Amino acid sequence: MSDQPKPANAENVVVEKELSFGPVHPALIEPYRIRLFVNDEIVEDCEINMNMVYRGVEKLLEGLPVERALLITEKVCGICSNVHAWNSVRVIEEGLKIDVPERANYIRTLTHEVQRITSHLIFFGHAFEVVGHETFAMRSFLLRETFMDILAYVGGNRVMPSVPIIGGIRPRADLTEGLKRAILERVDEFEKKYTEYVNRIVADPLVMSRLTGVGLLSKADAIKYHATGPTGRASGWDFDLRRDMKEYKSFDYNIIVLQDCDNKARVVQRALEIVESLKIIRQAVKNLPEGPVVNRSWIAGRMDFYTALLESYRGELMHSYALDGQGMIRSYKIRTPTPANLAAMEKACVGDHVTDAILTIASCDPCLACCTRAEVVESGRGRVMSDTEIIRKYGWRR
Amino acid sequence: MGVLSFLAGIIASSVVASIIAVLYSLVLPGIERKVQARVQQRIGPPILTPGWWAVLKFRYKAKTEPIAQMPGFYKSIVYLGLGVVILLFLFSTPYWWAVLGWGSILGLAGLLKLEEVLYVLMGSQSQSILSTSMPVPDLAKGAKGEGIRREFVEQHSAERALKMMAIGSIPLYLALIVPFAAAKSGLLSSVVALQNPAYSAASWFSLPLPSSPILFTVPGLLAAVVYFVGYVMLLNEKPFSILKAKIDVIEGGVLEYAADLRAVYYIMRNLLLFTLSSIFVTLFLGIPFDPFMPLLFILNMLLSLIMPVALAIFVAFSPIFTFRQIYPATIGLSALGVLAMILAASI
Amino acid sequence: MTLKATARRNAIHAMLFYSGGCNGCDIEAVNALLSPRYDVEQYKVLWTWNPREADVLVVSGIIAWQMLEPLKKFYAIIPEPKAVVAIGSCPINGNVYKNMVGDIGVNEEIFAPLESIIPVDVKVPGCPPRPEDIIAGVVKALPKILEAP
Amino acid sequence: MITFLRLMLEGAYRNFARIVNKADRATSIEIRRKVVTLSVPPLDTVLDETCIGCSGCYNVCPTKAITMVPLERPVEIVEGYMKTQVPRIDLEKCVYCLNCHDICPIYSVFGEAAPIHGRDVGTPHMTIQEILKKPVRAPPETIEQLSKLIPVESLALIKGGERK
Ligand code: SF4
Ligand code: SF4
Ligand code: SF4
Ligand code: SF4
Ligand code: SF4
Ligand code: SF4
Ligand code: SF4
Ligand code: SF4
Repeated sequence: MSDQPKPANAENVVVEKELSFGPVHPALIEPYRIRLFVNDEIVEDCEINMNMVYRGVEKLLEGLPVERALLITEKVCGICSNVHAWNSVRVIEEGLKIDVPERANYIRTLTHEVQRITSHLIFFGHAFEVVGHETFAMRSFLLRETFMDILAYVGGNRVMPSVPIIGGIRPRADLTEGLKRAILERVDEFEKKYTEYVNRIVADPLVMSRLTGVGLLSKADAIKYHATGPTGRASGWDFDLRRDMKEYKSFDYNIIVLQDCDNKARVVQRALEIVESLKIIRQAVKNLPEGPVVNRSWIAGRMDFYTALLESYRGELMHSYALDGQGMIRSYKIRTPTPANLAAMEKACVGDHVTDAILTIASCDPCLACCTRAEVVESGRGRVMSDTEIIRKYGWRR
Repeated sequence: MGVLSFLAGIIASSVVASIIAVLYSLVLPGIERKVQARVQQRIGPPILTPGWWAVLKFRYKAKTEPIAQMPGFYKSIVYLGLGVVILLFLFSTPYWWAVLGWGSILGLAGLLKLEEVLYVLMGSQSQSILSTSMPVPDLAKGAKGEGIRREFVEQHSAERALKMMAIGSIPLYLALIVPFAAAKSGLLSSVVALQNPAYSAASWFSLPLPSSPILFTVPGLLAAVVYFVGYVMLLNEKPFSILKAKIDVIEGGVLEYAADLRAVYYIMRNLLLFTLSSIFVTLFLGIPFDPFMPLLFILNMLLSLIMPVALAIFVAFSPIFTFRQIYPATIGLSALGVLAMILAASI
Repeated sequence: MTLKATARRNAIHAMLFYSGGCNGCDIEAVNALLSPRYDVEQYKVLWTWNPREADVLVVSGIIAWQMLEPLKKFYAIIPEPKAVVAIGSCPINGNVYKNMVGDIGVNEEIFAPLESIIPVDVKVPGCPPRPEDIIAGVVKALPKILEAP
Repeated sequence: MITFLRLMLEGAYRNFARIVNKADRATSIEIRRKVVTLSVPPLDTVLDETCIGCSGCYNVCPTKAITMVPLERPVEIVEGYMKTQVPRIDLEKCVYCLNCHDICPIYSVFGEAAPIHGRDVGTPHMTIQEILKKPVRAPPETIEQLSKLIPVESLALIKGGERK
């Protein structure tokens, strides 16, 4: 059945009934709604409704002094907090050509990779919860504690380390010698346990029978639906923004691309990416250049729209804004990876059992805290309004 | 006189046996959880918490009306379920062996089947807030799937229960047949007599030990394995927990039971956990739960721990199977069961 | 101590309701539940996803408008006695999303604080609170449940 | 298959040890002790040692979560400057916007680790006397901006005028 997924919109598809889950449901670790259109147990079509956590972050950011923006962008999401904070400062840094000391770049990259590992381990936890394997989920959360500790040492908080600021990093996040040693030690210790953990998973026939050959997302589909990040790479689409980021130029690592296209590939993809992240962390700590960590000689002035792209844990993240003469933000735009993956998820779960479909959705690592968008299709003129436009036109209330 | 004393005996034994069994069975989920917790490298709850205290606590919660198609019927199902499990348990105790021939494979199998049917009924009744009736605008303009029948997750779970009924319990029945086949009789009494000849003549304080347990023969061992997996299936535990999988249908039909109804459900489930392993000890080791032989029933209870503990370990290491895996697994197991049966018949 | 109170103290079923925060609190709560390092179960707190079973409703997030109705419904169907624990500064005061730093007025898209919707018994401040804070918060909600008739 | 069997056997041994002997248990006993005694300490939000009592954070907090409490015994940090008060944060009002963290001079002006932060800051590795001996790096505009927010007597310190 899973070998030949039926096309989602084909005429001959029989849909017997609809099953809907969420927004409060154990399979979804955050609010969104899945509607599965099933025939017996087989999913024929799927709709994911992500519009559950509208907070209006983009609007809130408008008119703020740019250095304050950071504090809100970081709270876009508690999994990717560092990514948002970093990318929002990258916009002005690249737009106004502010120099960032090399040491700061290293520490930013380090935090980024540390958080990538925590994020991927959440993924493992979530995926194995959905597979029903509580023990593996617990093991992965236990492994994750190592890196939560590192984040807390570096940034002062387990979830929101608030490391980057415009021109560098917050000085309290500077690495001391003791901290460097501690990180290296913990990374070594982690790697040992982690290898064991992954080997155990891959050798487990019960778990593997759930993962293999389910949730196929072909390369063509991945490209067609703009799957990004690990979801796309596990389908053989070799695309990683870290290649183009100048912050990553001085590191030596591999970009993992797998060709299997199924749930197993997406799990293994992330397992291998963690290993690469460990390499980067080691290099960042060992080769950390001396020097200042923040450049404060910048003045926020007029800036045209500038867009910064960053490879976050789930794919491409875009932040974009303009500044007026006083350095106040105009029209902030965030485009996060999960909405881009959403269509791919909807596609990938077609043709599988209901339980497998939920696993497939989980295996794309959905997390929608950041991605609620409001869109109104003005039927008269047949065009889609962005949320900024909607708010301008209709005000805050719906 | 004979009838009267028999009646008095059966009533007394039933009361004593069910009370002991219920009290004891409520310790099992705690042990189960504790074992899992240890495997997962944590401390885990105190042993009495998930069973004993939870049930007591639910008794003290305010009664609420379940959201169901027919709330009255829905409520009565769980009591019915409890009744069925208690009967099942009593049928495996010696005093009932003689009553109407129910202490036989037919009685056991019939009640087990009834128990499974109840899950289907529960599922089709319950209509919790967790799925279709969640107050979110699903059918907004432009949404997919307009006009399609919208189903509650519990109803989906009922459909799954139906499928599990058809295939899932076959291994357990096959395994059940093995000891009867070995004894060449359909009655529990002869199965026990075959293994434990000392039992029928023993006095109340003695401990008649089985001389030739079926478990230690080749077909017995095979059947025990099959029985164990069937046990997991019948209890809807991982990996066969598809009809109450937390990840999609949450708890299936029992979702809406609250307060005292939930307490009854907990008792029912835990008693089933105990009953099935007690039956295993009776059938495969020849140690029945005789309420008037303290040493014997304590031994039975202790040996009955093996199954739940094995179950806990098994559950800790297995994912949930979908029907894609369940069908082949059941077919394989059934084959094993049939093999055991053939071997047993040829002993 | 009565049997009733003992039973209630020895088995607490807690349920997490995420109403639209940033995930930070949800993940920390899940951490408290799933990470062996914290392990809520040792404190006799059993995590559940079924409102019918719950005693303590743990709410995180700012209560976005889509989550408002579900939240009220869930609260309503939890059988008495029940307690509510608000975790994170989101349900306590709306966090930065309530918009106290900008100049566009108060954000009306969110319904924080939680107190304005359902009664709150314990507040666990933090952004996000650490898992041990969350666990301690759930345990602190106990007296209310114990004293209920 | 062979690897799986090997893993099974190894796993059986290790998990047996776990079940029977509580081997490699990962639960933190420290945290357990704190939770059962209901004494989980709140995060250290203000480091009284290093704070210079300037009220910068008090003035900048958007939710008025900070109050300045007078010290029982004022401390003379450098000659001519007394620390008379330290801030206290009401965590239920705080929104963790970090404005206070960023305005705190020990951080914003001198660019060193900050003693106050809506969250934990780790360990600042300096004393206030050392900090004040360093040359001031704030540009005049910053001082101008800050002067709108902070009491006058502290401003003198930033400008570095009166310092010996
Ligand atoms: S799209 Fe998301 S991040 Fe942007 S304003 Fe809306 S809710 Fe906020
Ligand atoms: S919401 Fe925007 S960014 Fe996201 S998929 Fe649609 S068009 Fe692309
Ligand atoms: S993609 Fe997921 S993890 Fe990243 S910011 Fe969005 S919600 Fe957070
Ligand atoms: S309190 Fe902070 S961490 Fe928690 S949900 Fe709100 S913003 Fe996220
Ligand atoms: S200038 Fe003085 S008063 Fe102002 S923040 Fe700095 S130290 Fe505090
Ligand atoms: S972090 Fe809290 S105390 Fe500090 S300024 Fe913000 S609201 Fe005030
Ligand atoms: S210069 Fe002013 S606005 Fe900028 S960080 Fe320092 S105190 Fe804050
Ligand atoms: S801004 Fe810093 S130094 Fe000034 S009172 Fe606050 S904590 Fe103390």
